[in-house]
Amino acid sequence: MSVPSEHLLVLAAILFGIGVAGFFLRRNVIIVLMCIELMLNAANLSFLAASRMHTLANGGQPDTQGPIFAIFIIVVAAIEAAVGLALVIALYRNKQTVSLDEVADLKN
Amino acid sequence: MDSLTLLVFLPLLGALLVALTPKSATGAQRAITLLTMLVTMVLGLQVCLDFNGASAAMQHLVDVPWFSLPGGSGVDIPVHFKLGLDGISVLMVALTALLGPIIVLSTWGHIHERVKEFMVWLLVMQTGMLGVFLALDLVLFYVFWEVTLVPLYFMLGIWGGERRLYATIKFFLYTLAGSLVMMIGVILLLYQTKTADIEALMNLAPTLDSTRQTWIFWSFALAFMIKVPVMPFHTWLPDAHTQAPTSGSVILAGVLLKMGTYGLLRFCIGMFPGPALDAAPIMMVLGALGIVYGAFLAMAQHDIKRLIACSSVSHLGYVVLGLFALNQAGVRGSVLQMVNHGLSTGLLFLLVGMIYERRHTRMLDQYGGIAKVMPLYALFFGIAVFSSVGLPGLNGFVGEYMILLGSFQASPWIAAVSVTGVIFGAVYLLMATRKLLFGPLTHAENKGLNDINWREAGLMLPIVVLCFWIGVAPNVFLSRTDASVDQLLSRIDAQRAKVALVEPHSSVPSTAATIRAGETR
Amino acid sequence: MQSPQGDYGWLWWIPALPLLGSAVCALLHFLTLRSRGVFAPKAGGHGHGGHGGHDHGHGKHGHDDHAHDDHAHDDHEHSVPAGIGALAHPIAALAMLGAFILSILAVKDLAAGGEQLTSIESSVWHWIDTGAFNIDISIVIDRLSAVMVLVVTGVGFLIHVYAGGYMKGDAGFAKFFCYLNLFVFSMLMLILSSSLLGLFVGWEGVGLCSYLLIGFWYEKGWPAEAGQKAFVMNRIGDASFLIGSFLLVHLFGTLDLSDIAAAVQGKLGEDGVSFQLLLAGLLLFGGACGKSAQLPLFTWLPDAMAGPTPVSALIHAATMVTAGIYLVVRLNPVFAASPELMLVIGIVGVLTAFVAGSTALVQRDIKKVLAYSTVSQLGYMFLALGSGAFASAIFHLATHAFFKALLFLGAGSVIHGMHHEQDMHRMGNLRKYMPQTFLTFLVGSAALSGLPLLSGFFSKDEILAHTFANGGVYYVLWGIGLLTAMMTAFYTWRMVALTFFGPERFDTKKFQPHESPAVMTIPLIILAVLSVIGGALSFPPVFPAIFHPEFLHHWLHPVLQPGEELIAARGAHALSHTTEWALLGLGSVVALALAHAGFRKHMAGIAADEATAARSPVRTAFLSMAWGLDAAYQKLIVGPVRLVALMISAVIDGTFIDGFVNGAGEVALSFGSRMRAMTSGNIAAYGLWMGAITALIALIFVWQR
Amino acid sequence: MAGLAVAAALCVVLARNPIASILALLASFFALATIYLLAGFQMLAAAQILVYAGAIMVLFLFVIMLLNLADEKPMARVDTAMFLRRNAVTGMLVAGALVGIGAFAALQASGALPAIDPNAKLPEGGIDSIQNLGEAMFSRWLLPFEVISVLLLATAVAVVVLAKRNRGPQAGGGKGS
Amino acid sequence: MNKQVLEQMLNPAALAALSPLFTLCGGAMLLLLADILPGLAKLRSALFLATIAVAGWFAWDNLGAPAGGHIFGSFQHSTALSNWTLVFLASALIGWAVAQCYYQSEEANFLAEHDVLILVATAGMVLMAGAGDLLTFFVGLETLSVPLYTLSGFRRARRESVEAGLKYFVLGAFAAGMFLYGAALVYAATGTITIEGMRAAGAALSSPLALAGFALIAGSLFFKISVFPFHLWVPDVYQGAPTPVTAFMATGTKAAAFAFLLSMMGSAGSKPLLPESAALVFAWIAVITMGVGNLGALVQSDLKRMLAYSGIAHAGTMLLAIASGWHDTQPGGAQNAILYYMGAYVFTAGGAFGLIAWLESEGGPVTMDSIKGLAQRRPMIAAALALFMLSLGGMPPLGGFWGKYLVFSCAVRADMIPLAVIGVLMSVIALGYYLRVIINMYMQPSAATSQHPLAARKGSMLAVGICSLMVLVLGVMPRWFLDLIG
Repeated sequence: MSVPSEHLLVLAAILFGIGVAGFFLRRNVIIVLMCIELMLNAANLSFLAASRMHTLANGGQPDTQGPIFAIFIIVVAAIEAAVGLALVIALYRNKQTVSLDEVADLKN
Repeated sequence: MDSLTLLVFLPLLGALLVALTPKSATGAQRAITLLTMLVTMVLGLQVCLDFNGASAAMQHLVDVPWFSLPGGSGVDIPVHFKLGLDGISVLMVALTALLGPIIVLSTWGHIHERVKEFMVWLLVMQTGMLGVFLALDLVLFYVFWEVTLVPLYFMLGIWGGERRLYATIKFFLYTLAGSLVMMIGVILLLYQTKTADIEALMNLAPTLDSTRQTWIFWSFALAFMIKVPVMPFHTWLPDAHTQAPTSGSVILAGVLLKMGTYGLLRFCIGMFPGPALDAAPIMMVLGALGIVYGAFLAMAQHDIKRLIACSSVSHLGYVVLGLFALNQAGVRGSVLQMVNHGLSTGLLFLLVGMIYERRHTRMLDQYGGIAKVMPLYALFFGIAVFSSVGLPGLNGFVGEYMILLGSFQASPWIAAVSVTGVIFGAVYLLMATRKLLFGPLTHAENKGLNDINWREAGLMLPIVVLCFWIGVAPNVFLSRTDASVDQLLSRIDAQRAKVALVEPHSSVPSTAATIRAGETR
Repeated sequence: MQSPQGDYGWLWWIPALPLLGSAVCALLHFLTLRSRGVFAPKAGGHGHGGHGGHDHGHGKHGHDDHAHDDHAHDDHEHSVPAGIGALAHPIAALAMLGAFILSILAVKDLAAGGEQLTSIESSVWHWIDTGAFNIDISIVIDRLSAVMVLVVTGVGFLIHVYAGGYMKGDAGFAKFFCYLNLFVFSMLMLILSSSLLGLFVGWEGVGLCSYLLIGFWYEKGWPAEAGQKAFVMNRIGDASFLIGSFLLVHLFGTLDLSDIAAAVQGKLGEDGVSFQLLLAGLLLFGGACGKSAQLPLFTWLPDAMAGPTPVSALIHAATMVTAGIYLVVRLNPVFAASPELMLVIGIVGVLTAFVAGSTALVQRDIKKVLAYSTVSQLGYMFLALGSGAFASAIFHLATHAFFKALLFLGAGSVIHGMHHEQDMHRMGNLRKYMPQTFLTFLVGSAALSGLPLLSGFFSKDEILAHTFANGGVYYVLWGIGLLTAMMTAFYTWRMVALTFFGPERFDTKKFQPHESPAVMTIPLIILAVLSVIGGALSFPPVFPAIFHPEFLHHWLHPVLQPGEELIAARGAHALSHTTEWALLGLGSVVALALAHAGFRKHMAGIAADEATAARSPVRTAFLSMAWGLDAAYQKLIVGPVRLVALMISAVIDGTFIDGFVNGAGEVALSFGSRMRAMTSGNIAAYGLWMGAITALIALIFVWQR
Repeated sequence: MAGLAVAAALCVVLARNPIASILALLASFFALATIYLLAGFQMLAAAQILVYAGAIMVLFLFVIMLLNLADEKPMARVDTAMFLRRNAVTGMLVAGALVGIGAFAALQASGALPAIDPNAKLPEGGIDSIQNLGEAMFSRWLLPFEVISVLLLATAVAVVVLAKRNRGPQAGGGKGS
Repeated sequence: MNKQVLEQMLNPAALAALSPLFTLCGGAMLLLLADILPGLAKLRSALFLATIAVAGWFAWDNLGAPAGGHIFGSFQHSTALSNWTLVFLASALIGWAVAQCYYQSEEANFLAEHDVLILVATAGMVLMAGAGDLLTFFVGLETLSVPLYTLSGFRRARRESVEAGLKYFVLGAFAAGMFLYGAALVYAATGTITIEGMRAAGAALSSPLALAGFALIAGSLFFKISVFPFHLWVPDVYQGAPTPVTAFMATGTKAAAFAFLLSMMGSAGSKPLLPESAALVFAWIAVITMGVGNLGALVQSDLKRMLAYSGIAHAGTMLLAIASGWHDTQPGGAQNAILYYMGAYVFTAGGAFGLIAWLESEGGPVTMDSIKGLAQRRPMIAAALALFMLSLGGMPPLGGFWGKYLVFSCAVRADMIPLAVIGVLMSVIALGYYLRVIINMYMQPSAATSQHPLAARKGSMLAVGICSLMVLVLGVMPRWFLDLIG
């Protein structure tokens, strides 16, 4: 099929933007984490798109760097989710909140 | 171990010893410090006596490779631990070595708590100052230069007067700002010439592209001008002096400020004859300005210590003036005047300290008629005052006369302005003397004052002797500096000649020319 | 010029002796203080270690706050046993005697040498090596310094002797002689040094001693201020002296006086030199004005009377104040080179003479009268210099030294006898109480007022004659000079009348004035003799040769030659004998007439003064405060300087420069606290910053490629 | 598919109820997985489904339930409050800027590369055939692989440290303890 | 495992290069094991120290070994690697030592985990420093970050600790996202993720795709080295995190990030990957950072927070060296300068934080007020702290000075003199607050606010001792260290 890889990159850019926007806008830690996952996915997508692009560029010789990186990203995403949620739990234990607005005791 | 290395690090050794003593053993601490200082003094004076004034070469050389810095394009700049003595530093070293024990003795009067720390800092200071004057490697020099900041910072801050914190921060940051700008200059110079050896730089620096030279010159000059301090950069000095403990003031006036003038001579003039020539008029004007300005400042003071501090600004104006007259009389006079100022102002601060220890006030209106109860004190004070007023027969006059003579040859009009300093100097110093020593004994507290004791008299005696000695036989001292100074000036003259060659119209500004110019005006 | 014969190394002893003397006296002083227990540790607070004399208070004079009498409480305060310090007097006097004898020997040698032997010179002291040239100092006695050295050591010796009596019982007895000897040393350096800078050493040295001696009774405060004033005003002169010396260095490349004097003639050809010489001369003359109390710098001298009377006699009449004249004569070619300069000197001189003389007319304080008269006489000397009569200046200098010293010492004796009363309105009829003082004083007055055949008469008339001879503008100067001569005669005899004649204007029950001891009167007598015969130094040319007319002039000829040649080159002018006689006659008539007038007028007592004061209070006030110069200086110079100083330290330094420095720090702090807002603690905000700047960087990268 | 992915992503951001966000995220993951598949990455598509949808999302859901944050906010409702906050606009702008740069750059991308010959075909079995990936993973990318295993271990430790209920009596202020 | 892999794995150079890394990982696992197995818990410290020692020995052994040994280029043995490794190990050691008997109550039960995490993080640093491609670097980054997130939140009973952890995590994850997206773009543009590959890519490097990618990568690195405006988290996290962790984080993380930034710049001559225009951008960021850091620190009263700001300022200073990398005439000049600067900074800041950790046992945070008159109470501690302050301020003859000197000489060589001047003037401000610490310790009357007497802390004492010694040695004998890195 002939969806030009550039379009996939653009799509990735848009997803990344949404993720970033969400990161800026939302206050719920958990949702912020999700937004980060979204960003990671955007990265994933662009890796794959790029890999596809390069594969096509050098005549079907598969370029595995992209997929490999993508896999690693997925793993790391899992790791971060785990740690992040653990922190969220710790936070909730302390302050009974998951709103970032209230995580601002340390400032100035 | 060679003499200079020993000379520099002996005080540090003493400092370590003192640091090892228990806090309460103040007697031991004082003893060790005094002993160290005495040995250092003997060593230092010995070295200076061995010094052969006839040759301009560096003497007692010590040269040990230290490490090397990246100098760009893969070249390494070797940095050496290199010490040496020449005519420009010899008097300074002697002065520093001599003042050491005197300062220690003076502290017995006013340093009563935290003696240990003070003694340590005193000794570290000594190492730093000697290092500055002896260093023959630019990087080494810079290290010593900044090392001297810290001890004084502590002395001011811990043992100082009521506004000591403000004073000490101001002193530290102000001078540091200058020396950091100098650091950039040092880096640039090293990078351009690929060497840190001062002797080598003396020959290499003038070969640099002239605008570069000018920049480096000013970066150095700024640091030194702040240290001296030259007129617009002087405001840290009165505060520091007023707040510092006596011994701090003595160090400051006696040696530390000389580091600035020494730097101006050794680096700004010695390494950059071209820019020095261009800058000479500005610097001379600043010097003259400083003379008059400082005098006026002093006139307005009611705090005797502050008054003397302001007088330092005025007196060091002379030194700068003479240095940048860039002729024999001027420069020689300045070199001598550095010592003179160290002696007479140091003496004045010692005396003020002694009266302060008795009365705990620096306000002139609290005194009056002291001469009646403290005749010996009055005698010393009189000598100090008149030596800094520049009375012939005392040290001050010789330096001032040569400086004024030199500056007159360089520029009659600036000299004419500066001469007024002779008048104002008399005005404020005699005013202070009168308010302190003469008049009726109005304040009851003053009637009970004790005259100076043997220790105090003893520690001032050497200074007084030197004041007379320099006043009567200055050549003994000048002769040691002449060769080096002349060598420096020969480089300047060579530069003059070059300039004259480049543009024949702007011929060398000879005195005659300027005077004739004067007529036409 | 090294002397052709024998080494005169011992000449150094002439100044050295007084120096030694002063050192010994200093030692004695501190020993005395020690014996009085001044150094004994005082039990803080109000302990009174030994300086006991201080407290039995201000005696009967406690009440009067008459400013001039302020310094009149001495022996009441200090009547303490001198102890070992008593030795100071003989030692100091002996030192002086030694110096005097040595100088006589030296002068004998010089005289024996005749015309060829211009000077005898001691070994050289290499003082300062300025690189360009060396400043060497040696002791030179040529015919000029011979005269000076004799006057200084001779009169000095007499005054030393006298002082022993006058200062008896003063707490600072030894100190006094220490200073006095130190002064003589400096004075000798001044006149004997071969180099201008050596001269300057003495020049400053005498300034210092004058400062110390004026402020000798510093406890009163006022003398200390007077001393400070004297020193500072001298310093103003010294500053211009220094610049002058630089100019000379620039012109001649040396500071050796004889070399300079010799070189002037040759230099004159070069272009610009004449102007520079004029400048140099003017600047040096400025110095002279300071030292010799000429307009505009003379106001310190009257205040200097705060010092003990012997000091006034020695320093402020006989020796130091004549240093200016000596300087001009010493460098006579430099001054003679430019007629304009000579005229300036003459005008300054005569104006000073006139102003001071007129001021003296109305003074009540006997010492003030003498002080102003001194200023006036110095003016005369400068008039002489200005009209090219260098010899006459020296002549008047010498005679003036005799009779003014005499008068001061006499006044001192009076004051001593009157228990430190100086106001002539509180005296009268003292001839009854102190005959010797009276007689000697009479002689001195006669000499001062120029009564015929006394020393003053000849010297003054010689000056006037030379002025007259110059013609042109100098006629005016001569006129003023004559006027001043009249005033001199008048106020002198007013003084005599008020002091020694008329009714006693003091309470004879309270105390009887007493004659001073021999130690004081003998010097008076000797000086009286000198003032009578002093004229013999140089009789007018019209006198028969048997009198060696103009002896001094011939004696000084080798020194004055270069200058006089320069003047002669501009056209010589001699006076016909008839004019000489006429002037002499005129002089004597005028002097006699006004002396008589002044005496008659005040015989009766103070009525005349009060009458004058009543008739024209303004003028009297104006005159008595010396034409208001002092006040003017206070208002026009001292005040503004103070103001500027305050302004600089408060506004420029405190606010502007330092404000900038501190401002830097404050700015940094305020920025810092602003920065706090940025770290709001809010994660999203942090992320926003990160994202934004990253985007910006990306934009820049893409843009810049 | 792309549209779906984007729409879902937007829902993640906009939804008021966390549960809703999770579901939306899930949706967009599925959409992406499909895109991977179509683009010729079977293996990755699978991983996407398994790890993300399977593991991570469940984890999120679990936590939300645990902390019972899923209070009765209506499921389908846009959270408008966030647009009223400070920084909201700047946030949008910045995000937009990033998107813009990314997109602009992307569209320029092919310019930098050798032209794609039209008849080039994607390899059979996808670019990321297990074969290829396996080889790469265990040779060229061995080191990161090893290290990430260590990292996984560390993560386990970390989570224990952070989330484990406090032992011991003097437990500092945790609600759960 | 095919043949190629084996020879890659077993070639001695590669083994040598990897040995420190493997030692750390291995050590971590052993430690974990020992914690689980009964009775071996006592071995904790021994094991940790042994691991550090062995790793250190390997690194020392590699010193000066020629660049070369690598695994498929994903892990390079550059000449500087061993130096960096030593720096990381030092920072780990300090952090660990300070941590001993720092934690009370239940936290103390997790000390084994604490140590494991430190080791893993250190391994991550080593990996970052040696990474030859973006993937390996990313893995290293995460291996560093995840333990640090955890450690920051280690005192989970304390709000500020947890908050610190969360903040660090959320922003760190965001930065990671940026990095990944950036990496993807670069990959898309150049078709490779290895650094050599990119160097070879030529024209593709200047395509907008690559440039945007690099910008994102730079951003994420800036987050780790904490320069403006990526520094905002630093004060909060440093203040909130347990002080030992702060000590570790403040020194190690920066070092690792700088190491990779440098290898992206390309050491020894090869031209930097980042575009020319980055030079100026970086330079300005550097200068602004110095300003922000110093001015910010000037108004702080909490010492930890002040040091955090000062750390930002130092990062800015080092970035100046990076920025001069484009025109520096000295090959590897920036590398050396930053290595020296970091070397000095690790010991100075490490020591300072160590002291603060020690002082915290007096109860309550360490503030400008609480240290008043410290010189009277605890002269040695005060002296050490003063030493560190002066070294941070760059006073000779202390380590900090030469770092400053080297960095600014890079700037001068690169003809960025105005920036250099601004820089030095900034460090005048810096001394403003360093001196304030000394003033309060030495020149102010003692404020007896200490609730508890200062506890004896062997760990801190050890750490501080080593640090003071090193600060002095680095200052007086710069040669030793310069030779190591030269």
